[in-house]
Amino acid sequence: MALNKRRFDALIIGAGGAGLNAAIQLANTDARVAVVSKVFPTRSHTVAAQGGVNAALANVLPDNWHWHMFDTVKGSDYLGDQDAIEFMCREAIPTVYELEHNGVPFSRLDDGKIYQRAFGGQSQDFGGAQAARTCAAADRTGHAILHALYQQNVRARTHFFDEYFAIDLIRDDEGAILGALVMEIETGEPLLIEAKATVLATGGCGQVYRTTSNAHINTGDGMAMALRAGIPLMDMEFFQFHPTGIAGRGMLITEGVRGEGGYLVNRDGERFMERYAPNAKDLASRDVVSRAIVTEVKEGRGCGPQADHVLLKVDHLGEEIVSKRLPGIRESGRIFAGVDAAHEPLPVFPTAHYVMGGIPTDPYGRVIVPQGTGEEVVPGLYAAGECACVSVHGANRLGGNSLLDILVFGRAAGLDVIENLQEHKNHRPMNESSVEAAMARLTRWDQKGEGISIRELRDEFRKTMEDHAGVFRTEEIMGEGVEKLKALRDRLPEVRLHDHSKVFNTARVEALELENLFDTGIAIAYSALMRKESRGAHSRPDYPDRDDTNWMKHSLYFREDDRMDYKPVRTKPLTVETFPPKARVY
Amino acid sequence: MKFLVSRFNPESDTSPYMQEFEVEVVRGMMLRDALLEIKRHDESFAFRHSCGEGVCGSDGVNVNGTNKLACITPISELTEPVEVRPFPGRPIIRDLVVDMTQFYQQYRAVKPWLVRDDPMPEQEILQSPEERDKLDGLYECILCGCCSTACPSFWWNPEKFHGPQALLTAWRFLADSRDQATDERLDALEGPYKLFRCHTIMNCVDVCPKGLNPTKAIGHIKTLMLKNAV
Amino acid sequence: MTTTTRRPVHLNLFKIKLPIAGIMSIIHRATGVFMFLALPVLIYLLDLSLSGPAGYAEAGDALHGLFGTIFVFLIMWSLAHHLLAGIRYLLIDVDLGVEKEIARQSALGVVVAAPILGLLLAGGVL
Amino acid sequence: MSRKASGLKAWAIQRLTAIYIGLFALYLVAVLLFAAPVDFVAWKEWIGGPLVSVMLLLFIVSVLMHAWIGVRDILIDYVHPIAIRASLLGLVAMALVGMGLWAAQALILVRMA
Repeated sequence: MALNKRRFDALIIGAGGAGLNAAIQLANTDARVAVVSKVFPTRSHTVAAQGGVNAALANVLPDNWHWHMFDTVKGSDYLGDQDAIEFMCREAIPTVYELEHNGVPFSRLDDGKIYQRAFGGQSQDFGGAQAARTCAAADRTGHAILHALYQQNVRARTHFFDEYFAIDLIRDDEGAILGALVMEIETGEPLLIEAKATVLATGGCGQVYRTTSNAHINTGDGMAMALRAGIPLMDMEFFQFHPTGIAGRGMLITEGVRGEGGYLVNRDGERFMERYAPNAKDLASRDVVSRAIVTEVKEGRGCGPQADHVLLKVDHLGEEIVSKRLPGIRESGRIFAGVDAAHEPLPVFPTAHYVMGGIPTDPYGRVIVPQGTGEEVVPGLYAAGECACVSVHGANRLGGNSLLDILVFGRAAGLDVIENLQEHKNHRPMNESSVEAAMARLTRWDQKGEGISIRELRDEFRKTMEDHAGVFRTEEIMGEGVEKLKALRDRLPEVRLHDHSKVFNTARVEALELENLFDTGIAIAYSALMRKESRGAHSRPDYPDRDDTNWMKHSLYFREDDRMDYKPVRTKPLTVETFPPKARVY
Repeated sequence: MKFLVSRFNPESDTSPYMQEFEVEVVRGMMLRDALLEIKRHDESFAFRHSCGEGVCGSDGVNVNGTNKLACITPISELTEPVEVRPFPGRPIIRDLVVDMTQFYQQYRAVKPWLVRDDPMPEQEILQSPEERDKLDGLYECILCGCCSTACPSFWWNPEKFHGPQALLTAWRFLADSRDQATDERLDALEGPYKLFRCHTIMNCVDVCPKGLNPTKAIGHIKTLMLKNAV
Repeated sequence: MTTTTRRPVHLNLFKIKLPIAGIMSIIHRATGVFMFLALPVLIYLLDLSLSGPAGYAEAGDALHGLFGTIFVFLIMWSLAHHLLAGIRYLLIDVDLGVEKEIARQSALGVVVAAPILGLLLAGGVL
Repeated sequence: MSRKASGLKAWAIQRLTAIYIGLFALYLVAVLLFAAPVDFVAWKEWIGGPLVSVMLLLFIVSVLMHAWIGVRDILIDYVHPIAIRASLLGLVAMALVGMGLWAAQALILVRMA
């Protein structure tokens, strides 16, 4: 049977904030743009972002983008690229205004301006008093933004391929990306989408861990596709564990809760963050708070019958503030913890949340790979959002900077694609051998016979990741982990689908996702084992200090032979002075 | 605990049937967890789900006769045997997965985006907290479809009646102080079908997992229309 | 999707639980239809009763017979339900009682009160 | 009724007629309960009274309009083949007009008698 083909100017894979903000730029021109998403766009995980998006609007307190930049560089533990960070913090301001113009229902201040709340790691005047920089739509900011972006794309008539799963990128012998092979989930039929430019915006890979705030769909599809196309993943060892997931379940309780005045207590009722971060206390950056919670529990000061969590107190704020500013949290607490946050504290524990690393790009969203002593752009390929690594988050992301990242760089990628299309009027010739390779990845699951089930390997893999690549990492724990993961990876060819039906076969989708989980998970574990220092979210008791002499560099993991490479951090901003590395205290 | 789930695979079945599963229930278990347990036993079982916390709106199903989001429905609140069926009135693609095309078409039909004729200011369009409060109870919709697929009027006329979801969205923009397309929006809703198939049955309000009230929104649209007409 | 596959639809009304407001609503519709169908009978009775003393007596007798009594009760119940539900709808139109809990209670109130009121009215009229 | 006007107008008429029908029904029931005409003459006189006749005629018109909108709604909801629906609507319209004339005739005759 002949393979169905479609041609577009641009192909965007993923319909979260990054993908949709790239798509809207393109759709507003006369470019033909296709958005492929394995779920209906408003189901993308951007919808779950709660707290808000950072921009130095100075609506509540004095602010400017340079302070925001300082906080982001410091928050990144000096691993973030300062040119990209400057770009993002400057762009933040027009980006938020554009969102507002696109209809996002931001909460408001009495003077009619956008409401901004306090968030962790945000300061005035380069490390001074707490800033109010995080623009919020109650505690449903991601939902409000995602829906508005989808709506704008509907207006602009973007072509959506809803519930299509991207199998692999297609590339020619020079490494240029020609589009992607996708599968219509409803029919199980493959479809080849040719495009002059392809944007990966597939989000994170939080499903590599067992306890996670991430949705079922966050399986690192784009990152794994990049890996299989020979592109390395950058800084994958930096995985953020959000301090406040609902204990035992992982659902997120936004940092906005602490921004509004909530705080953490241990079994003795002590506000323990005062010991770990005397100034910022509960609003210290996320890695600091997560480690503090884990330490409290490890040292026997946890709450509950198993002493396995701490408590987040909100009830002192009063019912009115809680229901006005944090309605979603109150609802989640009630449903998943059986607790009314307006009257009782919430049981919380760190949960796998966000991968700082990803596909290496420049600030225009172009994917870049090492070439000789320098770097070069992969023709026709872009990445934006959590799947990309620009890098603005370095070793640790600040709350409110992820929505910002997806929006700023999604937009930048879209705009650069428009320019790129001016220069490249024609599609490059198709490369049949690459299509065949992608098809093989799909047809591999038609193999019949007995074998390991997807579930079995998936469960074992996620548990191994949790046990061996979690919050605290030693050589021994991680070394064992990498061996275990490799052994599990060797069993992948033995996995069999028992259900070979075509129509909406979710098992087939999960099989394809399983391979992506393995590729991204092993990238995390391997990069982590190699980095012998503690920096940001990567915390090693055996190397407790940050080592700027040897390790102020980005890691690059290649799938082929699990090879590692490194490249320097870009410390020179675009227009301002460099922020030199300093001890990171809050 | 005994579960009866609706199964249908178009490649092998002629019509849907109920299949029984026994699921071991643990404390705090949600319906989605039970469905995942069933999938663990039988990978051919298909249903949509994603975020697991009631914000993505993927996993709406009909449980013991009522539309619910599986991920925020505690098993402890359900009576045994738990009967799980796909959304009423939607064509079944497979098992619990239904074709929501018409639902999305109705959503898109109300022009669900902010329309602004004035030139955009350099900064935000100002909006007072009171004006913003009018959007509460409207913008939180997650497009899960529980309401529209519980609505008899939508069962009978899904291609012409907007349904509670789309009408809630229509009011979300009519109620937004920043929107400048009130007349066009109201005109577009005239006629016997799009808006006026709503007979205030209120099944939508009963099932909305986010506690929203489409009937109230529809009432506001009718009132505004009436005001503009006289 | 371009291929035409058979797609069943779940619309087994015995397996879909209608909330109380929905039950009230369908009764509203049913009573409306019943009264519409009863219109010719009512007009016939009116015409008969106005045709002269004999017709008047005949109409009165008809209403007091077994079928007449049942008919009067059904009409009065229908009227009561349609009227009460109608008042509830009018209030909801002006944004009164549109909240979920109140709407449930008022629907239950209508469903319970209508037959009682119907019985009382039928008794009073006959 | 034009297509364009058949949404809001129908909805508004349904409500207006409902209010009148409701009020008049209450009045009617009250009369029947507390001041029921004792014999044919009383009945005829009551019903033939100028105010009652006008109210009653208005009531009949309201009921017919209300019924028309209600039945039309039901047919739009449940009957989709356009030919069948149009025929049924036609039948209902004729029936309603017929019943209206019949009722009016009864009332007018009694006033002339």
